[in-house]
Amino acid sequence: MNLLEKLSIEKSVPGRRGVRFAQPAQPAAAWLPETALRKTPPRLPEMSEFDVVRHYTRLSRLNYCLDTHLYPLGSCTMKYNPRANEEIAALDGFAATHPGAPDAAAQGTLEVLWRLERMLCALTGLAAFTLQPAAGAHGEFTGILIAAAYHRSRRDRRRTEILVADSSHGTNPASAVLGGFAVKTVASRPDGRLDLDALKTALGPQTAMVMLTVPNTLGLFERQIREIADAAHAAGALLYMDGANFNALMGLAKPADFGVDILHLNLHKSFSTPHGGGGPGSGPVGVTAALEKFLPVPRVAEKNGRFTLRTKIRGSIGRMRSWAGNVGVALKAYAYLRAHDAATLRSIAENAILNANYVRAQLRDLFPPAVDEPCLHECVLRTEPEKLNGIKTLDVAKRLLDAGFYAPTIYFPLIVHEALMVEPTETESKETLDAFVAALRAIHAEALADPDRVRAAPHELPVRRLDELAAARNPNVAW
Amino acid sequence: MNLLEKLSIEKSVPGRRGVRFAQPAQPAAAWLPETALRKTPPRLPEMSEFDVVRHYTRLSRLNYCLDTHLYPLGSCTMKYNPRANEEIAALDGFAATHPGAPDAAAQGTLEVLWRLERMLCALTGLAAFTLQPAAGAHGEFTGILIAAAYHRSRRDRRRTEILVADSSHGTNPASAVLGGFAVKTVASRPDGRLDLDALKTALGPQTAMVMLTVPNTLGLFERQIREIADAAHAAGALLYMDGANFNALMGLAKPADFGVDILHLNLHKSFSTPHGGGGPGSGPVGVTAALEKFLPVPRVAEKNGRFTLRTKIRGSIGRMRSWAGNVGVALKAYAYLRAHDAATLRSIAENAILNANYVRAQLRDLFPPAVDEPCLHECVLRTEPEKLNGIKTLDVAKRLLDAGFYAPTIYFPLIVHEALMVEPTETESKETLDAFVAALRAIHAEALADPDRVRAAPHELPVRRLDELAAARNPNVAW
Amino acid sequence: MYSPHTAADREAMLRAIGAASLNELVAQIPADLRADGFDWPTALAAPELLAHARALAAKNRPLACFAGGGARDRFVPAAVKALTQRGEFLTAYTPYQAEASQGTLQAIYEFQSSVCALYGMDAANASLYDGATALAEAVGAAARIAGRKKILLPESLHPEWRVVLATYFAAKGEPTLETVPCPTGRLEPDELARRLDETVAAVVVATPNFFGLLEDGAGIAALAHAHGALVVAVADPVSLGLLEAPGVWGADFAVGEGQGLGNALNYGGPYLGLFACKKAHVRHVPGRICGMTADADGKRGFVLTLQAREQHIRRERAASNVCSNEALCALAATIHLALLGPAGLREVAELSVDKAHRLAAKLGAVPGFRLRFAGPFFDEFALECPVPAERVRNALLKDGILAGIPLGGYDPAWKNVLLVGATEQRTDEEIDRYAAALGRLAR
Amino acid sequence: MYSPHTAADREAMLRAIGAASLNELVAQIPADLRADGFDWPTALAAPELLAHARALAAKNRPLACFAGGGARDRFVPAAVKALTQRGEFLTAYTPYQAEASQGTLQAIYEFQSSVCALYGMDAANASLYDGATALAEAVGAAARIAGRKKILLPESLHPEWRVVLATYFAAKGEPTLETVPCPTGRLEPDELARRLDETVAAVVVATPNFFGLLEDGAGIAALAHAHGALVVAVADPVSLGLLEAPGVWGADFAVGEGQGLGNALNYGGPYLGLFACKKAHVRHVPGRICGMTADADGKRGFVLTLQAREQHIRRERAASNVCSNEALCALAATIHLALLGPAGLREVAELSVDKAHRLAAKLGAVPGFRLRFAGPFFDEFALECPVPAERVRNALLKDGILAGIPLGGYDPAWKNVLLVGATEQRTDEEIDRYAAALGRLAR
Ligand SMILES: Cc1ncc(COP(=O)(O)O)c(C=O)c1O
Ligand SMILES: Cc1ncc(COP(=O)(O)O)c(C=O)c1O
Repeated sequence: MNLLEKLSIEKSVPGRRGVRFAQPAQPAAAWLPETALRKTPPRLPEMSEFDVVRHYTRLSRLNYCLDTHLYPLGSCTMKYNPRANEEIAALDGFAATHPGAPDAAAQGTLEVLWRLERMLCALTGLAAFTLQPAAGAHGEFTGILIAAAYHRSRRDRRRTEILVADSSHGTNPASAVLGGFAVKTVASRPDGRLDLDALKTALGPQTAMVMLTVPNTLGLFERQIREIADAAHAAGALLYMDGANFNALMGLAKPADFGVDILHLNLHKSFSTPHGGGGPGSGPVGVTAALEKFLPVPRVAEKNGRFTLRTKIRGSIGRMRSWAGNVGVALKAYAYLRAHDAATLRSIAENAILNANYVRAQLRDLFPPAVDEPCLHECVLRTEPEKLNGIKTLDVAKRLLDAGFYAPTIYFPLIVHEALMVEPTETESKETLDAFVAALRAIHAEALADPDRVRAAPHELPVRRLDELAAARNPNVAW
Repeated sequence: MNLLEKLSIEKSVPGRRGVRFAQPAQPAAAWLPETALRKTPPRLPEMSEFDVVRHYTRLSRLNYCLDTHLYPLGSCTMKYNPRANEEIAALDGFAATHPGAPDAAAQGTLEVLWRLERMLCALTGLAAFTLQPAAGAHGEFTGILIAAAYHRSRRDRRRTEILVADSSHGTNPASAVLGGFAVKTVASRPDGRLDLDALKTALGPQTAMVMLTVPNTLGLFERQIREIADAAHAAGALLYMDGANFNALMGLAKPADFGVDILHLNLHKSFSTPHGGGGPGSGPVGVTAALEKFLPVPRVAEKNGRFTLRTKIRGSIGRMRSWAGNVGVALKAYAYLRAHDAATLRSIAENAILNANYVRAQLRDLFPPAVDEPCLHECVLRTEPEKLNGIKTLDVAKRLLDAGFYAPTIYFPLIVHEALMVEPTETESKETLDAFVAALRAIHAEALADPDRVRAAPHELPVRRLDELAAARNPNVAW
Repeated sequence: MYSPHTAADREAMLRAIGAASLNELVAQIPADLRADGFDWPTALAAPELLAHARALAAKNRPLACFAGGGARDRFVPAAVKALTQRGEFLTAYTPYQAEASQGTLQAIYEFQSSVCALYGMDAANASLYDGATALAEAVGAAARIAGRKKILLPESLHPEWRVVLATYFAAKGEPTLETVPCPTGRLEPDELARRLDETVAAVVVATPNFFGLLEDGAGIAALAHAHGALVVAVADPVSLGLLEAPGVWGADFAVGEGQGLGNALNYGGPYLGLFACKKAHVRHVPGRICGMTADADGKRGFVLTLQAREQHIRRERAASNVCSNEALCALAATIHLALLGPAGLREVAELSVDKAHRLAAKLGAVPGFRLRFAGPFFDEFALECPVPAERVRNALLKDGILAGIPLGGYDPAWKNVLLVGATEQRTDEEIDRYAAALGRLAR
Repeated sequence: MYSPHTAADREAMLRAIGAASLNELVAQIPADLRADGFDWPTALAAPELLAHARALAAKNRPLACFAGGGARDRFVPAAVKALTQRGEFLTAYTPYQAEASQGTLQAIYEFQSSVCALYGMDAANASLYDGATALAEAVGAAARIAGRKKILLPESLHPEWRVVLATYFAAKGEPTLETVPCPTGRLEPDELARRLDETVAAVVVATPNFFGLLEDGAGIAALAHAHGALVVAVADPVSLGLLEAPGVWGADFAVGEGQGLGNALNYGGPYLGLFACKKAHVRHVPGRICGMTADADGKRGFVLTLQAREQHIRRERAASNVCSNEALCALAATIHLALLGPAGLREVAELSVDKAHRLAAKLGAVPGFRLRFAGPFFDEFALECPVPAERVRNALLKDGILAGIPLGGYDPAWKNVLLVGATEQRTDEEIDRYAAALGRLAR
């Protein structure tokens, strides 16, 4: 068969060995009942250590990544992942500590978690954070459970509905449903902001919470956020902020000032921890003082410079996962934040905003922005197939790969037709952005001159366009 | 200009910053005379940290390497470089120790050096080793200085000549000259072994040393090594063994049994330390008891489990470099050796020999071996341009790159016309060798069918054939 | 700090944008919502940052780790770390653009396959947050599939995991969770049978269970299936180097904590949720799944598939809200398993079993101490102490030993119980040191 | 252990070869020369090997390092380590096949360029073993070029380096080395002038010199050139972030120890020999040199060049015997310099100077201790102690301080002299701790 690289199992040779261990003093049969033992060994590859190293090194080279290519994925904040963070998180003292170690043996880690929590509070103006959620969606779910607990604590059983914006990330409604709520979608206005009137109409005694992304997924600030907060609060509902786009606000504004009650941040976006091909992330949730008691356990407490892990807190929603959270990720975020003073933190947001507007300004004649005004950290552009020989956003995205750029987020937010959502982040240089703009402009020209070439893209990658439909129709998900 | 990747300096932007440091309490001008300060800053690139990471990540991907491709470089023993060795050498305790630290603060490192020396003695049968030489050639030079010191100690001033085989590595004669000796070359017989009669004729009161590579660079064992040793000794000369090819003998034979007086090993070949694109290496030199006192300082001594670094030894030739040697490399070799027992060490040599013979057997009909008999760790094949439309070894090598293999060592040893020197090493699998054999056979067929395609190779690499003549004619070696 | 922009860059870009200043761009954030500064420590330059981190790390104490409870001190080969730290894996995003992400995608396919091989299942996903959340997802899926509401959870399941399930389903109110007591430390068929009826969507069974004991998976599965309930198995993947696969003894879903496969302890995270199931349930799997397909030329390739289950397509009708997962940890596990192979994994399992049993014999022989439960165990066991287990744990710190996890925090009835385990990492010297320290304590 | 062969592999391969057994292949080694076994420790499995290495590493003592002498405790950014550990760099050989090695080759070109920029030179090679051997090569080249035999070495040059030169040239007997005494710690023009004549091939001058003092490079160069001698400069590359480049003040060759640029202390190696010279001498450069060229399409590329100087072509007529060098250390230096840039390097130099001076002031103020030499110094200085310096050094170990290098081992006249330095790594706390400990000693 024609393939890029064999699977590990296809390189397997019976009896070949990689890493070896010592022999046990007694075999398992001495300790375990015969019936419990497996009859056939698991079908794992049998490879030499060298084979494995070569296999995964070769596989890795089939990837685009931030370290080799611009990765302008909107809503994902693919900024530089400092190697110092990796070094720090891997320090033996941190990496080798068992989560069941008593507080006395884990003071270093506890101190980091405590300090990070305080720093997130300072950045957002909120009263308290939990570092337990493992990702943004997990944070949302945590926030939703907190909202449910809050209303329950007030014996308000009517609050069965959560309002989300039509521009919101898919995790928002999905998380709401997971928490047992009905989801009602509120429309955005043509200027990309939530329709305050529509919101007010939708709000009622059934509303548990309003979920809003700030800046929203069009890269725009919800100018009426205070009014939205007031309306929600007036209706007895809470305001949740999806803070995955916090990169645009860092040091510039504190969500607590907006009237936000609950928010999550994505450490793997705003705070530079690497995405690792899909995780691990970390989605801390911050709340106002009134909601602090609902936060999940464990929580770190400090007294006279000693740190303790509190596992029993009256009112807490419980545990969102085992142990204290994605501590390794938190360490990286902590290292990142400690490398900045207040002024440079603010310049992160400013430079991110500058970069997005620079791209927008250079492309707006060919790829019209969904909303034609200055954006914050990202801009949502559109492909116009009707003017481009039917060339769609997907085609443009695939052709960009040929030009040596990862593609922007496409077809999101759903309310924008043929969306191309570009988030350059502050760590990309003007020269890289110029090259990216030039590539998109060249693709636009090519779409006019030779649309079939664009439609058949990519041409320069290890594989040509892959058949996703066939994959879904007849799923082959394991050897 | 058409280029693969800009130079770092071409990506430089005035004022751009990477890693930053704290500000000094007082500027340099407070402490140093104005006249000593440089007028213009050095012309180094000004880049962001991210730019640097991306630049060198992208550069790295232009390389073939062992981790991605078979690297059948004869005489270089490109075997798998275990990652455990890297982890061990990088342990803080080892990596952060200053070479001027007192023995009491460096017991761990000293113990490793001492143990490694003992292990090299066990493997070779020699009495003592110095770990100071930084590479094989440096080891040769050390050995030559020891020989000179030996003869000097015997007040034998006639010994001005060193005999080397015509198949020897270029470093052998070059090292001899550096030591102030005249070099006389001894011819090999058609069976690839040194001509014992020619050697005997050449030997005389002027002979300081005979330098022999075992196995020699044709991958053959010098069957008459004992006779050679006896003849040399009878003439009052020493026998030096270039042990760069020790991979073929590991656990199988001890050079001391051959009558060898001095030898060097290449840790970066036989003992799996990575070559790093050209170094660092380590070329320990072993000697018989009679020569031990001439070894360079410092040397590690042991007494009751305490280790000391001796810097003053009467008779020592002196120092071959600063400090104790390439300790980081020695650590990796030590880790490698400790991972094996005596039987597996021997199987290293056996499997290396098996692999070389496998390749030889599969290719001998198309690429005739320089000497058609079983080889040890490597085989030297020949391209026959006269039967191949004039296709030369260089063309075959370049075409192999297209097929996804690094090229063998070519045009060495010098005594073989159109040599292709293949050393697969024991860490390559049969499947990889089969693919390599198939590629060479395909190139042979292509040379008959479409020689121009072969002559113009490589076609699939980031650059086409590079003009080495132009580079040498008009050297451009710095920006 | 990590931004490349010089003042000149900023100016040139503002000019191109046609904005007079950065402030103009930020103007859409109303002035009264802007932060007017905040409390923040001074920045640490690169060397100071590293020194600061080292100082903090040094405040944690290195201990010979006999604690388990789902987090295991296992050997991680150097190659795992070297490969997962390659920028190509580390700094890539979720592989949305498949053509530019074949490395990550093929690795995910290999991960899914390895998980299926271990658990004896047909399908697996690209990972979930950790073992506990993987169980929550499995339980949710099982309830949906069964169209029933009740889940039976044995007391022999990790108590923290039980809390996680309770937390996950508290707001929604379903599925409902019922705990089956396990006074013998194991799920007894009678206890289970008494609770099985047509309202039960699934039975959860962990083996080795929280106490390290082996459960009668086949018997429990047969019972559950007889009542139309699904079986969700929980199993340490390392144990499956030796023990029969859940898919073979009858589980419909299987989950596990995958940290022990190539991932560091990290004080609890990032860890690795393993999730696998039988073919029939593949469209109920939460999170990312990678599938094999072909490109326009028929060349084999991999894509994220069955996306119609996912939140970014289905929003409120999605099978789960999971977006980011633990991809890099899954990669580490994949590489780890490839390095070990079936023989290496078996060696790790056998070594752990052997060391745990030899340790148990020594500790159980110390006057006043005994194993709390009878029956075969894997590489963890519950040690009944003559005093509160927390005291024992604290006392052994000075010997450089993390003696285990005191269970009193989970249940007052377990106040004197210490959960103790051994892995392939523990040396005979450490085992003896532990026993000796305990002996001194008993005196 | 790392070989992939199974028994079946071996058999199949032997069959293909037509050999009955491995023994048959090995038969060319006469039986009486075969080893009949040897004394060898049992093999350590992967976890035991790491544990063993950790235990050994723990026998070294972590100390706040105030020692220098050509080996400096400098900050190495994490990115340097991450990038140099990439398999593509780590596991490649010397770039013989240029087309498949453009990454390494371009990096070498950038290295050479960075070295030239620092030293103010036109050409540099791809690295040598260390600073001392680089000096030996430079001295040898200078003698060849000048056609003269005598080399003047100041006493202010590292004494170990002087021994290395003596060792290198002892057997050949040339060039001859003459040491110029430096009672003031520096090379005095008068002392030099007295020795300069038409037999002198080159004058070596280190600045900052072994004692940390700045020499009058320009004055020395003028003197040397007036007598037709070449000038070989030795300089710490970090100092050149601040100090005038040797090429500017008149050196013909410049060498240095490059360890401080991105490489760990490693108890002395692998280190990095820097070698640069003026254009006129490029064909006398030892070792590898990378040059820019173009491919068949005119595309820019890099190759190893001027190979006619090298041993593999010229054998006994080669400019040097160097084959392997310190390529990976050179890569680390290249990346390090790109990360720091001119501004960062200057910061490192300024911090080191500042800290060393503040430390010198404090130590010199301790009763009984004083700076041995007057005159401006960089980031090291010679401290005259009231007792043997070795005793001082040993006494401060218990404070966690490596106080410096006692010089008595080099010259009995320096018995009470401690060579002390500070780098950007030393904190104010450590400096104060050092001064306080010395103060306690003085009492
Ligand atoms: C706006 C927004 N919200 C939520 C999420 C979910 O975050 P995670 O992937 O970490 O679960 C994302 C991630 O893509 C996002 O962009
Ligand atoms: C036979 C032989 N001798 C000596 C050497 C020189 O070793 P090094 O490159 O470490 O100086 C080599 C390296 O290629 C070699 O193959």
